[in-house]
Formats: sequence, C-alpha cells, structure tokens
Amino acid sequence: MSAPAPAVPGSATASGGRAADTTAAPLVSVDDLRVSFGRHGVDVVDGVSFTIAPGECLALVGESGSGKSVTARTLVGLTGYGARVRAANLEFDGQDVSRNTERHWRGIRGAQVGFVLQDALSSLDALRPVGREIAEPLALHTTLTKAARGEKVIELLRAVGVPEPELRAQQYPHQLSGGLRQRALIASAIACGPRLLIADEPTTALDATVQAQILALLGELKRGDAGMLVVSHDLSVVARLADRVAVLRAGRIVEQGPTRQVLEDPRDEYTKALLAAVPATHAKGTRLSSAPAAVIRATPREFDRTTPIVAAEGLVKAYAGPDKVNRTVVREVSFAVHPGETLGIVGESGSGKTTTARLVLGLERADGGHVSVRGRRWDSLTPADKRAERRRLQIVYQDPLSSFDPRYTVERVLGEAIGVTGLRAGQRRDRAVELLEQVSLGAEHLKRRPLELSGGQRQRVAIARALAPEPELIVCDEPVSALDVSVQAQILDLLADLQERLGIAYLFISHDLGVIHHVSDRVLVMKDGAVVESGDVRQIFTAPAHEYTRTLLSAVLTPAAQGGPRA
Amino acid sequence: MTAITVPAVLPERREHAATRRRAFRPGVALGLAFLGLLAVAAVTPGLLTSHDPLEISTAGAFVPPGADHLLGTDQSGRDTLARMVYGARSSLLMGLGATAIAVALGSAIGLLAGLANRYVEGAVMRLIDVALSIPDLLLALVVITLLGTGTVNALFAVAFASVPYYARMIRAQTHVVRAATYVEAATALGLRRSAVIRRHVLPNAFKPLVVLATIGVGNAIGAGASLSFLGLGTKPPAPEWGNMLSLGIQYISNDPFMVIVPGLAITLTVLSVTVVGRDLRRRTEGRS
Amino acid sequence: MRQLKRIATRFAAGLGVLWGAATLSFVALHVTAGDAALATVAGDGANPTQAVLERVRADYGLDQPLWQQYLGYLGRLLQGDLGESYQQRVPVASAIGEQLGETVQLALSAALVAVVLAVGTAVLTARRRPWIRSAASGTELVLTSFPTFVLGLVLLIVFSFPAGWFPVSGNDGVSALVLPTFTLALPIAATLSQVLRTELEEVLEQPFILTARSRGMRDAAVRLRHALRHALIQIVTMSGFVIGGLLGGAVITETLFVRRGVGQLMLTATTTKDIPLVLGVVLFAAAVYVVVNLVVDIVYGLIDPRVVTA
Amino acid sequence: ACGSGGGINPASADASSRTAGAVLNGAGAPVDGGILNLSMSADPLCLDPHAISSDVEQIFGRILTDNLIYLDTEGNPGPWLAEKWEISADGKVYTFHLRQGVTFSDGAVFDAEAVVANFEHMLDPDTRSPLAGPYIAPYESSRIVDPYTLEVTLKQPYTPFLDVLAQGWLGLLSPKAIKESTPAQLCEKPVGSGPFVLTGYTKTQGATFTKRAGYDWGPPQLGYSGAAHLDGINVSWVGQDAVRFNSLVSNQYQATGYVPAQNASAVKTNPNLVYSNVNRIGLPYTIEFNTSRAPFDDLAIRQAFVSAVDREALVKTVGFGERQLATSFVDRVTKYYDPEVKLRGHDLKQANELLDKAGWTGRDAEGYRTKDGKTLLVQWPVAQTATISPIFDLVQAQVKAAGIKVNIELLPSAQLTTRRYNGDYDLSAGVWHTNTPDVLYIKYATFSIPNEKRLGQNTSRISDAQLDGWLEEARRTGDKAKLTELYGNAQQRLAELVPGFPVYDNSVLWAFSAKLHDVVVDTSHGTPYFAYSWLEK
Ligand SMILES: Nc1ncnc2c1ncn2[C@@H]1O[C@H](COP(=O)(O)OP(=O)(O)OP(=O)(O)O)[C@@H](O)[C@H]1O
Ligand SMILES: Nc1ncnc2c1ncn2[C@@H]1O[C@H](COP(=O)(O)OP(=O)(O)OP(=O)(O)O)[C@@H](O)[C@H]1O
Ligand SMILES: [Mg+2]
Ligand SMILES: [Mg+2]
Repeated sequence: MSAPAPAVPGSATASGGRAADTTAAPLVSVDDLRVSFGRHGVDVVDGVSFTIAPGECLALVGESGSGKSVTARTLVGLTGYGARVRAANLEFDGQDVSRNTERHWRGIRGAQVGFVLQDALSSLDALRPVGREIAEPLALHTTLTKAARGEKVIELLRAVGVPEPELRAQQYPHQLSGGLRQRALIASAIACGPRLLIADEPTTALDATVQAQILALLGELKRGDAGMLVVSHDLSVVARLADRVAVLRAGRIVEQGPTRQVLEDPRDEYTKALLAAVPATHAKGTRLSSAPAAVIRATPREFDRTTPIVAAEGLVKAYAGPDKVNRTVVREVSFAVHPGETLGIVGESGSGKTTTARLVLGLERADGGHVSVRGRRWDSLTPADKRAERRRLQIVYQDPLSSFDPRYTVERVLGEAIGVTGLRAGQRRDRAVELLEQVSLGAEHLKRRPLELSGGQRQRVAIARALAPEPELIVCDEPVSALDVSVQAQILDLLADLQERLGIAYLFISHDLGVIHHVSDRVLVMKDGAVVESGDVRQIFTAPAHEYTRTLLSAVLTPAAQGGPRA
Repeated sequence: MTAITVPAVLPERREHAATRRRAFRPGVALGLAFLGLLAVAAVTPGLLTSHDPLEISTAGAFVPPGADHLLGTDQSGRDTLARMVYGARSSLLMGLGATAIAVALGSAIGLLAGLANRYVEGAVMRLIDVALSIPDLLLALVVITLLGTGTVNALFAVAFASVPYYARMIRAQTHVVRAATYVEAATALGLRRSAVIRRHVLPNAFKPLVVLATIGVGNAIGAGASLSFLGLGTKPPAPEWGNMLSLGIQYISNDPFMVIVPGLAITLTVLSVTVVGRDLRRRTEGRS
Repeated sequence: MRQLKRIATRFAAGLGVLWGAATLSFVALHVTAGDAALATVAGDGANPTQAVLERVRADYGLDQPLWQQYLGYLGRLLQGDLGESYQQRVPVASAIGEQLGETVQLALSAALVAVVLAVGTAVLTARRRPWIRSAASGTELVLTSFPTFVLGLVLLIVFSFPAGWFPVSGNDGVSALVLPTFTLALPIAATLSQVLRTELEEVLEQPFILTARSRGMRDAAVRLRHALRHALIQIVTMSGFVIGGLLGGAVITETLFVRRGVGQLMLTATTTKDIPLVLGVVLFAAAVYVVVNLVVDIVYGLIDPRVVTA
Repeated sequence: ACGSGGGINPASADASSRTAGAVLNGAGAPVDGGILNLSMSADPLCLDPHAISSDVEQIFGRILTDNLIYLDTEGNPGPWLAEKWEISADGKVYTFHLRQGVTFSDGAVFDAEAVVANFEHMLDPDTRSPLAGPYIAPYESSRIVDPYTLEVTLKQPYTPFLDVLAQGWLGLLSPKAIKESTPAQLCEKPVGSGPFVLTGYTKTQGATFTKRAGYDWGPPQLGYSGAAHLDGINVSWVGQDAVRFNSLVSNQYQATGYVPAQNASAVKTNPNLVYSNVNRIGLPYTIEFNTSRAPFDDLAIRQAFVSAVDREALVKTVGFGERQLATSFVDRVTKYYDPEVKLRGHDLKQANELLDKAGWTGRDAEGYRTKDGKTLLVQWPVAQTATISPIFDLVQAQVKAAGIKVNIELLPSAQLTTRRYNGDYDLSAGVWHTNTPDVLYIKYATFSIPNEKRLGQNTSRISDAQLDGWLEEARRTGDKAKLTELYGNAQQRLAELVPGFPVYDNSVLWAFSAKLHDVVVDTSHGTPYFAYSWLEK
C-alpha cells in the first residue's frame, strides 16, 4: 500500500488538484493483450495496448460487448471462468503480473487495486450489512482490530459522501438506494488506499441526479496520484472524468488520445458514429442514425385532431406492498394524447410512469379517476367493446423479450397480432413480412424465436407487433433504454418515420431526458406518482418551472458540455 | 417415503454452461437404450426370454445361473430372468400410469387454483396443504386399504400421493405465467380471456411439467416397488420387481441373484429415466 | 409486531391443516373395510369370546354412529386427549412418544449426515474442473436413483452380512445407527448437493462474488463466507422436502433394519385398523409439517434480511 | 447337568423331532452368570399372557411365570405348582393341592386365592383374553377349601382342562398385580413367579428379564431345583427373517426363535450354533376350505382340489428338508395321533375326473373350468406383508393344471380378520398349536364355527354330527383307550370330510449359540425353556 487515495481521511499524503504526470513510469502497462474464452473462442480482447500513469485517468469507451469489462477484469487477474489471457506485456507498478499465481493476485487485489464492478447494484452481498462488506478488504490486508476497522468504515463512508454513516454501515444493501450502494462499493474499493482504481460503468444503473453525484465523487478521488481506469459507453461520463480516452470496438482500440481531442475531433469513423448517435443534442425531426429511412407503404390516414385518442383524468393507483400497507404510486394524473402527436413522460425510476401507461391501456383498474378512449370512458365499455378499443392502443414494453411468449416464433407473434384485425389466415404471412419490412427486418426473421434475436431486433419485432392491429396510439415504455446508442438511434428514427407516415400518436416513456427531448411534442414530468410539470417540450427544457425538473436537467450531461461545442 | 415424494418439484436450476453445451452424452444414450429394452420387455417380453415367468418347477429351485437359466431360478423354480423381463410391464405401467394420473389430476387442481378467484384458490391450497401434511406412505396405505392390493391399485396409491406436489407446482407455474408480460401483451392486443389462457397461459404453465413428469416417472417406479416391497403392491404370482426383491431377501443366502436382479432392475430403470429426463430438461431449457 | 402477527396467522392456518388432516384420515380409515374391534381382539390364532368383542366395541365407542364418533374424537382432541391405541392399550401419545425417540434419533442423524455431506460436496465441487463435477453429479445421480430399500440392502449386503462390521439390526448403540442413517441420508444428501451446487454455481457468478474476489479474498473464504449463505436459502426452502423424506424414508429403513420407530408404528397401525393410533401419527406428521414450514419461514428471515424488511 | 436323558449335541439335533423334555447341548458343568441375548420375531405388544394369543408367549411364559401343571415327556399332565389333584367322577370338579412356599416377584403369596384371581382375570372381558379365557371357558366356579386346596367346578366335563393349564398363556400372575393394575397396565408389567422377573419393556424393541433370586419351584420333571444360572435374558424383536438369522450368525444374539427353514442348513453346518427343530402338538400347517359356500360346499370339489395339489412339492419348497409331510389332521407328536389315517395323494387325473363329474366341464379363455358360464374361481385372502409365503402361488399354480382358478388377495390384517369371521373366503391357511388333541374340537366342531354368539376357530366351517359326537365325548372322557378310539375316529372322519388338507407338521425351528448349555425343550410347546440354561464363559 503506497500512495493512498486522496480525500480519504487517514491516508496521509492527500494532495489535490495535481495534473497527471504522464512522463513518470506508468502504473499500468498493457501491450498486445489478447483474451479469449473457451478452447476455441475468438479473441474478445484483440491486441489492446495502453498505459496508465500515476494520477492519470484513462477511459475505455465503446459499445456493449466491445471488451471493456474483460480488459478491466484482466488487470486484477479476474478475467473469468475459462479465460485465456495472453499479452506481450502486462505490468502493474513495474512488475510483470502476467504469470501471477492466485496468491500474488490476492496481494494486489483490494490492496493495490480497487475495483468497482459494472453491476454496481448487485455487487454487494445482499445478506450482509454494507459495513461488513466495506471492512472486508481491511480485514484481509491490514492488521487493524475489529473496532478500528469499524471506525475506518465510518470514515470511508463519510469520505464518499454518505450521510449518517453510522446508520448506513448497519444496513443491508436492499435498504440503500442505488446511489448509496454505489458509494458503499466505492468506499470498499478505496478502503486500503489502492494505487489504481478501476470503475466499470460506475453510473449506468443510476438516475441522472445520482449519476452526477457519483461522478463528482470520482472526480474528487482522481485528484490524488493514484491511477484510475474508467470504463463506460457513456461519452458524457468520460468527458467529465478522463484525461485520456481509448475507444474500443470488437476488442480492438480504434482510437486513443487525450479526451478533448477524441471527443472534439474524432479521427475514426466509429468514434464519429458513436458521438453522432447521442440523441440529446438533436431536436425532433433530425435523423440520428446513418441508416436510410424505412420504406413504409401506407397512405397516411386522416385524423380528427380535435378528440384526443386517450384522455386521463385524475388517475390514482395504489398498491399493497408485501407489508400490506397501501402505497399510492400514481396520484391525480391527468393528460390527453391527440392523434399524430408524441407525449413524453419523464421521471426517475419508480415514479409511476409504467403504471400510468397500464392504467391508460386498461390493463390495470384505476383506484380513482378515469380514462377515456376516443371520447368514451373505459369503464362504460362492454368487454367486447373494450377488446375492440384495445386494438387501437398498442404497447411496446419496457422489456420486449418478456413480452413474447417464449414458445412463439416471430411469425406466430405477428400472426396473432394480425389476427385481431380479422385478416384471414392465408394472408397473414404476407402482412407479417410487410410489417417486418416496415421495421427494417426481413422475412428470414419469421422463423426465429425471440431468444434468437438481438436486443435491437427484438425491439423492432415488438414495434412490428404493435403496428399490426393498425393502432392509433402506441405506448412506448422505455423502448430504447436497454439498447446501445447506435441501435437506439435506429429505433428512434424508425419511430419517427412511422409517425410521419402513419400519423400514429405515441405515449413515450423514458427516464432519459435526452431521448424525451428528441422525440416529444409535449412532456409530462412525474415524481413520486404525481405530475409536477407538463407542457411543450421546448418550454420545459428551456424554462423549467418546477424545482424537480430543474434538478433533473442540471444533472444531464452531454459530451458537448464538457468536450466543447459540436457541429 | 422418499420414493413417493416427487422431488420433481425441486426448484433445480440450469446446469453449468460448460456442461450444457455438449449436445450428446454417452450416459443418455445408455439410458435410452435401457429404456428401449424395457419397452420391448413390457410389450413383447417373449422376445427377450423363452421362459414362462409363472412356470413352477419344485425340482428346479435355486438353480444357479447357467445356460438354461441365465440368471438362475427362484425358490419355486421360476426363471429369474423371465420374471425380471415380465416384471418390467408392471414397473413401467406403474411409472407411466401413476405419473399420468398424478399429472392429470394435479394439473387440473393446480390450474383450478391458479386461475380461480382468491377464495377458491385459498380453499384448494389448504386442501393441498392437508394432503401434503399427511405422510405419502400413509396416503398410499389408505388408498390401498380402500381399493385393495394389486398393481393398478398401487398405481392409484402412488398417483394420489403425488397429486398434491404436481398441483402445487402447476399452480405456482400458472401464477408465474399469468403475471408474465407476454400474457398481458396478448390481452393488450384485444384477445379474449379464454384465448389468452388457451394460447399462452396453459402451454407455458405446462412446459416445465413435461420434463418434471419424466423425472416423476422414475420416482413412481421406485415408489411402486417400495409398496410391493412392503407387501402392498402387485399380487403374487405376478412378477414385479419390488415383490421379487422382498421375496429375494428371505433367500439371500440361498440365491443372491434373487436380490441382485430386481434390485439392479429397479435402480437402472430409475437411473435411466432420470438421466433421460434431465437431458430433456437441459435441452428444453437450453432453448428457452 | 408485524412479524408476530404473520406467525400467528400461520399458526392458525397450521391448526387448520391439522384439523383437515385428522378429519380426512378419520373418514378414510372408517370407510375402509374391516372391523376395528375384531382386528383388535381376534388377530392370528385368537379365539376370543363374543363378550370380549362387545366390551371392546363399547370401550371404544365403535358401536356409535360415525358422526358421533367423530364429534367425540374432536372433543377429546380439543382436551388434548388422543385416545387409546386399540392394539397396545396405552394412550396414543405415549405409544407414539415411546417410538419417537428412535425415529427422531435416526432422522436427526440422517439429516446431519445429509447436510454435512451435501454442503461438503457442493462447496468442494461447484465450479470446478469438469471431471470433478461429473464424478460428483454422477454419484449423486446414482444415489438418488436408488429406492431407499435397495440402497439399504446394498449397504447391508456390503457392510453387514459378510463382514459384520455393523450390527444387522436393532436399536442399540451408535453402531446400529450407522447403516440406517446412511440409507436414509445418502439419497437426500445427493439431492441436496445437486441443488446446492447448481445454486452455488449460480451465486458464484454473481457480481458480488467477483467483488469479493477483487478485494483479494481467497477462494475458500469466498465460497464459505459469501456464496454458501445464499445457496443455503435453497436448502432451507427444501427442508420441507427433506423432513418429509426423512419421515417417509424412515418407514422403509425401519422395516429393513428392523428398527422400531414411528414409521413402523404407522404401518402396523394402519393394517390393524388401530384408528386412534393412525390418527395420532397423522396429527404428529402434520404437526411436523406445519412446524417445519413455520420454522422455515422464520429462518428465511434470519438468513435473508430482505424477507423481513422488504 | 440336569434333567433326563442326557444332552443332545449339535450333530444329532436333526433327529430331535420328538424331543419334548430333551435337554439340548447338555455337556459341561453349569456356571452362573451372563446375560442371554434372545431375538424373537414380533412383539405381542402386551406381555400379560392372559391377554394375548401371540406365539412368543410359549417362550416368555416359561421365563416369567409358572403353571399349575407341567406335561411329562409323554404329554400327560404332571405336577408343578399343583402338587396333586383329584377329579370327580362326573369330570366336573377338580380339587387342586397347591405347592406351598411359592411367592410372586412382587411378594404376593401363591395360594388358592391367587389361582382364583387368575381364573377370573382370564375370563374378565376387560382382559380381552383371546386364548387363555376361551381355553377355560367351561370354568364355572371355585371354592377355596383351605389356603392351599382349591376346588374348581366346571360347567361340563372338560378333559383337556389339565393340559391347557400347562400352557404358557395360562401362566399364573400375581393376584396383587392383577388387583392393583388395569388390564392395560398389566400388559406393560406382568408379575409372575417364574425364574426371571420382567425388569424392562420397550414396545417393539425388547424386554429385559432379570434372574429371580430364591426361585426354587421349577417343574419337578426337569429334575432340577434352585434359581436360574443366567443373570438375565434380554429379548429383542427382529421382524425380518434374513436379518434375524444374520444377526444370530454374527453373534449379536445367542439364541433366536423361528429360524427360517431356508437358513437351517447354514445353522446346522455352523459349529458355533446348535439347531433344534421340534414338532408341535396341534394342527399341522393346513389349508382349509370354506365348506359353507360354493364351490367348496361340494365334497367332490374339495376332493378334486386336494388331488390337484402336490403336497410333497409344497413341503419341499417351503421346508428345505426341515418340515415333515403331514399325515393327519393333528401333528404326529399329538396324543392320540392316528398313523393309520389316509390322506388323499396327488392325482391330477382323478382331480379332473371329479371336476368333470361335478359338472365343471366348460373352459374359459384362460383355460379355467366353467359351469353354467361361471369360472371355477376360489378366493384366497391372505395377510398383506413383505414376506408372502411361496405356498400360496405354488398351490395356485398346481391347481391351475386342473382348471381351478385361485385368486390370492393381499389384505391388511384388519380386513382379513373381518373376512374370516364373516365367512367371506374360500381358502384359508394356517397352523393351530395347542398342547392337547382337543385342537380337533377347536378347529372342526360345529360349536366352533364363528357365529353371532362366538368367534370360533372352525374356519373350514365344517359341520358333521358324527364328528361332533366323537369330539364332544372325548372332552368328557378320561379313559385312554376310549380317547384313542374317539380321536382315531375323528381323524378318519376328517380325512373323509376333507375340510382342508394338512400340508406339513408344525415344527418350531430355533437355534442358539453352542456356548449356551442345558436348553430344555418344553413339553407343551416344543420351544426352548431357559430356566436352567447357562452360558459358557
Ligand atoms: N466469462 C465469459 N465467458 C465467455 N465470454 C465472455 C465472458 N465474459 C465476457 N465475454 C464476452 O466477451 C465480450 C466482451 O465482453 P465485455 O463484458 O468486456 O463487454 P463490455 O464492453 O464490457 O460490454 P458492456 O458495455 O455491455 O458491459 C462479449 O462478447 C462477451 O460475451
Ligand atoms: N403490481 C404491483 N404491485 C405492487 N407494487 C407495484 C406494482 N407495479 C408497480 N408497483 C410499484 O409502483 C411504483 C411505480 O412503478 P412503475 O413501474 O410505474 O415505475 P416506473 O416509473 O415505470 O419506473 P421504471 O423507470 O423503473 O420503469 C414502484 O414503486 C413499483 O414498485
Ligand atoms: Mg461491461
Ligand atoms: Mg417502468
């Protein structure tokens, strides 16, 4: 344990604000790293080379599956079960670690290198109080007494900005919010004052507001002379933290350089595409992806734009929790969606967005208020009428995979949806192919099962299914949050195209303000089940009236905000 | 009785990825081959042995294994191999029949509970609790006391004892499926409730059942043999592995084959069914 | 408080289960053929007089209509009186109590052996080289496929008959307990260890395990301190099955090793139509079931804090 | 050593079929001490001899209790606790002169009053006596002449009275214990005057008996007096035959009752074991027809059935050379056994002829005989156990050759008993051991047919006036020549009536360690009598 992390009480030589010394002997030096899994697996890390100097922060960016996490794990010898690691050079602190035994690694892990895992929310043992988790590296690498460790844990928690650390140390992970859990994890990683801190996607699972807090914390930690490796596919995070950036694609580094240069003036095409796909900076109507617009064969229908397709009035919904106590999750929500428009609903996780959507679709009975569909109240409809109305209102689920019967092929999934329009069985296949074309998929996908499709393809099939009954409104519940920026861009473009051609209205739910900004005409901001603000998208994003909206917006990061203006 | 319990309800998870990948295993092939042989024995036992399992020859008792009697004879001079081969029928009948009845009844009850309203469900579940709280063997005993002994009655006994396990499993499964997003998606499409149940709830609730029932077959065979072992199963002189075994124990020092043969037959059958059942599970879960 | 209330409701439900089990068995036993009074006094080789038979009928109220007998039974049950065993002529409670010790001894030692074996194998073999896993799971497969009585026989033939290492039968001493214990424990251990290993392997893939490793923890510690506790939740869930298996398996083990115990008691009581005794055993088994489920409920909370506070 | 006739050593044990009173393994000088571990097949669940009908009482009775009478080696009543007795001319009044100085282990004195208390206990419905009570059913009253003289009056003459008083089930209990305990308590802790005292009893597991200090009133016929040599006897119940045999071989026990016949040769060749196979008085193992209903109400069908059965093959299969083919309706060691009786032999041709003549000429699909479209089917309910005797399916297979279909039904014992008393069966099988030829009355007299009034043992439900006459007269006669004639007639008549067919003579197989000496063969039951046995150190 040499250079302790800054800002941690008890680590003697804290010094703040020093720039990275790139000329000094590198802390980490990786040359031509190759990693494969299984006996005949391809190299998922395919000749990666980089160095990290003390006090420097290197960011690994790249789309999902590009090998970021594998590279990071290799640095602590935890590449994974059945992994084959080869490298021309793999040094930590001047020592070759490529031939390290488990025992050597154990001396490095936790003590020399702190590791904050990608799946932050499940990286704490659910059955133990967080205090014990944080104390674990201390127990393993120091000779501190139990009492001393307890004190140190409190100090660490305080250092990472956890309020009431004494209380928190006693609590179990499930009793902590995501942000607190992430902090506890960071506290555990820096407990022994490591010389290198690896943070794998430290903010992906978090709310925008919490995300900002964690980034601030990491930024503060960076100001010591420990090295840092940040892994992310979120360029805004990188812009905020990293001194240098390495862009990974399919296991290779396609571009590497100082942050500012890579973000402002990307050389590589892939980097450029990555940057272009971030929706937040584009107004509605601009295309995000380079893919051509889908061919949509249909004549636009004429709509009566005066009657809303759906109108919600004073919706209230409460659920009984496991403790039998009722919790109101939707409070007095009112809004209307007119044909051809997009109403965005934004709000943090658990604010009641999905529940509101389900109430609108009549999939859940409201405890108060009512929903009207094209002027008629849901509760006045007969079951048969309800079924008929349902066809006009479709939904694309938050998690498309689980919305498909696992036994069904794409053809059956679409066939069933087409069936409700009364189309004869013989013609369904043609219609299914047509629908697939609309979402830029081909007939070859008809025979596949949902599991045999990629995430983006599944999302498209879900959209195709929603289109099948020729609906007037589609509820899109977080349709892109599980996707890569590049795939996300394609889906958003597709939705826009469909709206333009078919005049479909959307109720678009997301917690991603960038996405909402890009797609919506009007926006509803929800917090704790209530609408705190609603109105025209431009108005809300430029002049938010509510305090909460302002917090949300201030937490939004864009690469541009850090990396400078872009075209 | 472990034998009657249906560990099929154990929430066993998928096998480790490394072993899942290999598609074909020698054990499964052997299991299938053995089951095939059993099927032949059950359908046309005459193909596998030329002896009559009931033919008594008091002069030829306890003949050691040899050319004429491959596995020797029992205390009444009956051919042990022939009895084993002919005994396959009642064992398979027990395994398949008891499982079929248990699955049919169990899933009917489970579905009723899973799809009905809260009160019906509560009542059914309490009944299942009651059935589960009575030891399986006692349940079986009572059924046999009610119906009398015999292969078919033992079959019912084993079946009834495992009904609550299947019922509970199907109900749980129905709940899982009913809450699944794809069921809601079908509702959102505007399908009728009956169509949703028929097309999505039932098939998906039953999917794990197919595999679990396979494993249940093995358990039922073991359970049936246990009943016969206790004198509650097949009536003499019909050959059945369990009663061959309990008879064999009495003569273990005169002819160990009378114990070894049926013991091995039971174990190998249960083993084969289990191996094949698990492989089936692995395959179906590999896809879903 | 909420916890208490939950336990109270569960307790009430448990009493319901007991009542149901008793009623169901009462009806089933009475509708089965056979005259209980005759069975009581006129067994093999007996030559009793009619007077004796009538005395027995009157003593046990067997001459009353069924509903009257049922109400009488329930009434006595509410006063904690389980009645008298027809065959043994002692209070059912003491007839069962007398046998209980042996069964409990057997069940506990089997449970202990099963859990130790299962946890041991699972912890040692989870996520190890393929051949280690195959060897372990192969053995487990074979063991789970042995019906109890076949396994018991195998153990007898191998360890007892020829070599005389362990006594063939009886209830005396630790050595007489060895073979029955293993007969009962091995299949359960095999099942448990399979479940436990799968569970462990799943847990060992969890991010928090990787996190623990990234702190420099040794493998054994990771398995024992972090992974095992998670996997144990599964074992607790299965304990209902385990207990059921122990009680049921005990019948056959007891028959085979000629041990006395509740299992044997149940078997003979049923065939001789000793109704109060059968009902006593049913109530006992049902009570075990109810209690085990209650305990499982509570243990859940102890192992997994999420259950209580969530 | 003690007793008459010297010891029979292991080598010649096989020849011991008529060895009532013999002393087995008699060589050597007795030493005191040691505990005998004895394994038995089943717990009677009650140790009050009067309240049970279990076989084990034949051994237990001799451990725990003494009787008024002990049979001599010829089967004639001899003195024990009754030193002598007189019988009135009409055979109804017995005057017993009792031995003095005998006490029960709880201190109660044995005297006339004690005997009366025992008779009353046997007959009390609360005792639920299945055997002892019915054995003294003719008992009417007692008169205590003086403390050691008892006059017993019977309702009618009953010659077997003295014989049955010698049986283990009629062993005498302490009057104090009888008075102070409920029948159920007495089951748990009977108190006798025998050579050993019950000191522990755990149901279904075992019982421990401890030597009674000061015991000095064994049967005079044994030729020995004084207390037992053994310090005690521990009894364990081991239900499985194979297991019981193996635990004997492994020396877990030094003696076991009911050695399975198939293990006899292994015992015989084992130099560490002594083997005994003793025939027992009473009914041989007999398969009986229910003569009260079709088809066995027809004598011809019964005759045909017997002709179809190869009894020798049956005996060979179940006997392993240890059982003798029965030749009459009483075992050959029974008094007044008639060696002249001719039982039908195996003759399939004759069986077929008889059935043809009786009109069972049709054949069904399976080849069984039919008459008026009805298959010749007989029901054979048997007890549901793990160890079903191979005799059932052997008989089934044999008579199948004559076209008779036997349906074996496995029933729980409660149902089996009920069916037996309701007469709902066609075949039944079993032995009936007692120590008097009166077994023929118990088994075949019209009086013994189960009916509303009493639960008799006449399972064949045969009712024959001539037979009844002889058997009743035999109960009234003390004259030996007359008895020989009466029981001879009865046996001949039974051979004609064919109420069933005896298969093998009922013998009891037991074995004990060669270290256990001076084991006496009991004259009433043929079972081991351990009163004066001793263990080699
Ligand atoms: N233990 C493993 N066994 C086999 N393949 C693995 C293993 N771990 C990772 N991979 C594969 O290696 C590739 C790179 O994975 P990695 O986790 O590094 O991606 P990533 O860049 O971190 O993506 P994400 O942004 O989704 O976290 C992927 O194709 C992944 O499937
Ligand atoms: N069926 C249900 N039973 C009980 N509670 C529920 C149920 N469905 C939702 N909730 C609770 O209602 C609240 C709102 O849930 P909802 O799914 O609407 O949130 P959301 O805004 O869509 O969040 P996310 O962004 O995470 O999807 C949450 O606290 C959730 O736990
Ligand atoms: Mg990653
Ligand atoms: Mg949601």
